[in-house]
Amino acid sequence: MSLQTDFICSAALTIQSAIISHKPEIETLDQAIGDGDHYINVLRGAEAIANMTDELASLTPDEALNKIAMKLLSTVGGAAGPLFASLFMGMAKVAKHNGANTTLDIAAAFAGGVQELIKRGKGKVGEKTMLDVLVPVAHTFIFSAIENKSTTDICADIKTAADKGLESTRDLIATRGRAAGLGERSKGHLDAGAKSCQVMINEICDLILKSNT
Amino acid sequence: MSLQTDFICSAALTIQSAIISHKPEIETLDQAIGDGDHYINVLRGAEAIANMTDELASLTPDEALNKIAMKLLSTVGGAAGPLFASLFMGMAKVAKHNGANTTLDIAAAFAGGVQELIKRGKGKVGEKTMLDVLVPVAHTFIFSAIENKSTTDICADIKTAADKGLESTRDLIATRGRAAGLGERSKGHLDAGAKSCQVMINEICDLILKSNT
Amino acid sequence: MKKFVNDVNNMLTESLSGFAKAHNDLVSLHLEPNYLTRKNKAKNKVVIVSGGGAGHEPLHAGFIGKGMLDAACPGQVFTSPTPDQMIAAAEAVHADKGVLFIVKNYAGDVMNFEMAAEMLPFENATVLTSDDCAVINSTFTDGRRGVAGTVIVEKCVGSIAETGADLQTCKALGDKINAQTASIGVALTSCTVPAAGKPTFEISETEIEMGIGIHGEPGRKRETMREADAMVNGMIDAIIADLQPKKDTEILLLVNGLGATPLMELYLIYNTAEKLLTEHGLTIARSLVGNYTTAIDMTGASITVCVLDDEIKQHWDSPVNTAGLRWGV
Amino acid sequence: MKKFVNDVNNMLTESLSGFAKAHNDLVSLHLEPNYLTRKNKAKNKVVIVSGGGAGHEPLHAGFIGKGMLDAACPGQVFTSPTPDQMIAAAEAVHADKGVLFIVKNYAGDVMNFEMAAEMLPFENATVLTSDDCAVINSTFTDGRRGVAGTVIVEKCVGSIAETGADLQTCKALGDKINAQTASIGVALTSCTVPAAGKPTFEISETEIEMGIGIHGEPGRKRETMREADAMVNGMIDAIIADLQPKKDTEILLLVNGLGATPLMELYLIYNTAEKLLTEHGLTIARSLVGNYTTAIDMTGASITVCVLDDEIKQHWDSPVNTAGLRWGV
Ligand SMILES: Nc1ncnc2c1ncn2[C@@H]1O[C@H](COP(=O)(O)OP(=O)(O)O)[C@@H](O)[C@H]1O
Ligand SMILES: Nc1ncnc2c1ncn2[C@@H]1O[C@H](COP(=O)(O)OP(=O)(O)O)[C@@H](O)[C@H]1O
Ligand SMILES: [Mg+2]
Ligand SMILES: [Mg+2]
Ligand SMILES: [Mg+2]
Ligand SMILES: [Mg+2]
Repeated sequence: MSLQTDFICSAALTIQSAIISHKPEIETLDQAIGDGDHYINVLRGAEAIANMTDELASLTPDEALNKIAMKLLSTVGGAAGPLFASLFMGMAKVAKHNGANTTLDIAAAFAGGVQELIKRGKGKVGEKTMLDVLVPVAHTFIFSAIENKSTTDICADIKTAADKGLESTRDLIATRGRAAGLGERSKGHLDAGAKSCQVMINEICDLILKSNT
Repeated sequence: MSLQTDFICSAALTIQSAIISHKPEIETLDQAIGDGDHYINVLRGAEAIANMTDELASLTPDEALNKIAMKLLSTVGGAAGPLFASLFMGMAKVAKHNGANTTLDIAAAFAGGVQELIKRGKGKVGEKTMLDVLVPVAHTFIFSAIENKSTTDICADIKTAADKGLESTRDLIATRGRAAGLGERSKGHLDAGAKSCQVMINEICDLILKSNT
Repeated sequence: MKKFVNDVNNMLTESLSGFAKAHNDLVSLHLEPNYLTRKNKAKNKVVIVSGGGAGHEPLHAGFIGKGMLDAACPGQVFTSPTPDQMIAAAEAVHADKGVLFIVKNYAGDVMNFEMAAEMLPFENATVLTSDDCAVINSTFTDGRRGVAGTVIVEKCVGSIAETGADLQTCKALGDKINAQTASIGVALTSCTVPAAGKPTFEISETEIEMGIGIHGEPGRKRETMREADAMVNGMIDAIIADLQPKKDTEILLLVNGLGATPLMELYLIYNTAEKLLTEHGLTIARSLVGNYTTAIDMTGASITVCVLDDEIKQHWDSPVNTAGLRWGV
Repeated sequence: MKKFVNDVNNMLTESLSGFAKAHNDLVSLHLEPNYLTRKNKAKNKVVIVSGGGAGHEPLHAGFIGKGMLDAACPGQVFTSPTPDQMIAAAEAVHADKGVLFIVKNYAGDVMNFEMAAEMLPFENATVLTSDDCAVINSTFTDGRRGVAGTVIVEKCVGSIAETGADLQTCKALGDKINAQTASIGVALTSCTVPAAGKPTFEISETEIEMGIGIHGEPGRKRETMREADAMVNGMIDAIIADLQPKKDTEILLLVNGLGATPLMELYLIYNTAEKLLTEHGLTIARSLVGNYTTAIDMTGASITVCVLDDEIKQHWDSPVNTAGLRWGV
């Protein structure tokens, strides 16, 4: 695997439509234990990126990731905005430094992104946030890459990690983000941010698998 | 028939419970083409009078009617307040002048009350107000009294007049009171004030009939 | 009905008591009969006394204070107050130059104030407000309803009274403003009179009541719910048709919430109303947006346009210090 | 959902435009990035910049003006604004003495303002408001939410900034007020985020949400609907338990409507709250009743108590001239 800007552009378009088709779940989750805007926040970001693919096309992958970060920062707002922006900033930083020419490069970039997101949000796994999906996915990605698994297997591993991570948020008590105010009452619902991450990660994996065949 | 203060007091109590038992109709009518407070306005007045029967007991009938008028004026409010107060003021005035010792005296007093009410409200029959009940009742009362009918017949005539008057408001277009703003749309509903008058008149007739037997 | 209420019968008194306590620098409350007066009794001026059913807050008690009302008489919810209240209030504030009553044109209010006026031992006059142009063809003998334009009348008449103007001058300004003011309201939901405990009217998700009265009286027409611009457009058309203002006229534009409409939406309405009125060649020289004449908990809004002249502008701009309107002090 | 709206996507911009037009004597609007500034740029003072998701009007744009905010950054409905807005706003109003951000404590707001602060080329500091005591045992790392107490912080910090106080002095006053302020809200109905088009939560006719957040975040407990006094009693108890004020302390009592609650009911709540707090030996020295920090169209109210001292009283009383709060000018 290597990361090309045109893949980033196709991913942007795919993600936009994937978010739209998961509107009911994402929206309902943030209504249940948040404030109901997560879907529209993520969609606003996804649309903005999908609309800038022309601009992105001529950039290097790390430049594109950085541009995406800045766009997300100024369009998404809420908690999701700075977090996703940090994710892309971190990815851009590592990609610029290491390149993005191997699977491991890409995995490292993703891990760097998650690192940056954690720094911004001061969170950790187990707090019922998107980190419950992102952190296991980052680990899985790195390990699978190190083990030199096939793209198909890596994608399968990642999807499983994302699904499990998402499901793990159900019984957690939120201690970070808006749902933290709820205490015990946050139990029994999936986290909206974890859900949107799982949706996006799934889409990207499917896109990789498709372009791989 | 002659009018005694103790009859006024019993009538006050009867009216109070009659109004309460007709709550749904009266309230719904003022909600449909008014502002929904006619029931509670009339009830407030009826309660106030029912609560002052001790005070009234020692007064002459015209004094009692006057006292009732003043009480209604300061407790009912809305359109109904000054109108009902005027009705009792007018009755008191005529009763004081003529006495209230014959059926004709009482009918004249009632007519005088209606007269005073009309002066205050500047209304007339056919405008979809309580006058559509009060005016025909006043006429019927006077004529039946002149014809020297039996109390039973007079009461029957009055009740018929009240019922017909009430029913006549259904197809009228309101041109007076709050419903006037509605124009054509006021058609098809009975007038709330006409309804409360019909209820009270009916009750008083029944009370007369009962005390007559 | 979900409301902050203990006993429906005490709701008005409890609310008035809270109002008087929260604004004890501005008003004093008298109970039985119920009326509120300005904290510092005015001297040697026409006193302005208003009143009407409760449920329209901040109207009228919220407008007691320097530059506006001397006293207000709150009736029960949506029910005119009674003459004893008006007489007691007028007696409490009378300052040797007579009493001007400001009365919204409803049969109940008119008759109760009329009886008070007849019994009052002071010189007095009445301004009847009737700015609601919802009913198009007003051949009806009771005339138009007084709605949010009343606030403009109370503000300006209150101002001119502070200058020492006599009773007829105060009344003349009030009558003039009323004559050149038009309002129309629209309801998206019904209000609920607490004592009734259920909504005054049924209205579906896809309907609106155009020309609603501030007591939930049905309006001009039941229409289909549509986007804000279309609703505002219809309202502005009704106002223009009624006022027929000349081009380049200066106006005051008041967008009034009926109780449960968020400010965000009122400003959106203002945005459209401003645009449409400007297109009609009018100049919006003054504006007011907020909940000033409400219908308890109704979702809806009204638009009021008052044609200005120098006199009205002067009295609109003058200092006012009340719970509901405050500037220049 | 019945709202005055054309296209949900343009709702915010249309509303902001209306606000800016209606208050063009007080504010200027900049779009893309969205921010509003005080009409007359301040000179040589710490500038106070706030912001947050829309839907809480008049917070924050309604508090721009002399004696309060220099700029406000509105986000989308219930969504924190973005750093580019904050930076542009700060740059537009900066007056040589640094920028103080006033930020309600929500992860999104905190992070966005944090990133703006990091990128801003001026000296700056932040006051985080966290007055919501609804969550009893706050071991949660994100801390308490900022709600209506923010208005008191903005008023007083805005006042001290006008005196020429330096950045740390302004921040210190803000932090102090926040530390001695507690709020709690209750919802009778849900709010509806326009973009979502349906209520955020289901709640029956017989339930209330005690400790509701101003974004409709579920609160402390779903309770049974009961009379106003019982609800207010629970709220006052929570506030007292949190603040543990000494006897004879002077306090400011703010009864805040969440959007769709009639003033009549807010004053009824005030009446009870005042009584209970007085029974706790406290003196209500200042008060405010109205819609100041709303949750779109929610029926509900919050109670805020701020423990006063001479410094806070002085800055609360000082002149303020904004769309939402105005006195002494
Ligand atoms: N500190 C944090 N670290 C990681 N994720 C967080 C943090 N705070 C919030 N989140 C995530 O953000 C999501 C909410 O995003 P969104 O609804 O867009 O913002 P807001 O909570 O401001 O409305 C949550 O579901 C959670 O996954
Ligand atoms: N001018 C009038 N003359 C006679 N009856 C009237 C007049 N105006 C109103 N009414 C009567 O009063 C009734 C309404 O009373 P009520 O609801 O108590 O007062 P309001 O209309 O002020 O709410 C109407 O149904 C009508 O019968
Ligand atoms: Mg959210
Ligand atoms: Mg009525
Ligand atoms: Mg009425
Ligand atoms: Mg949000």
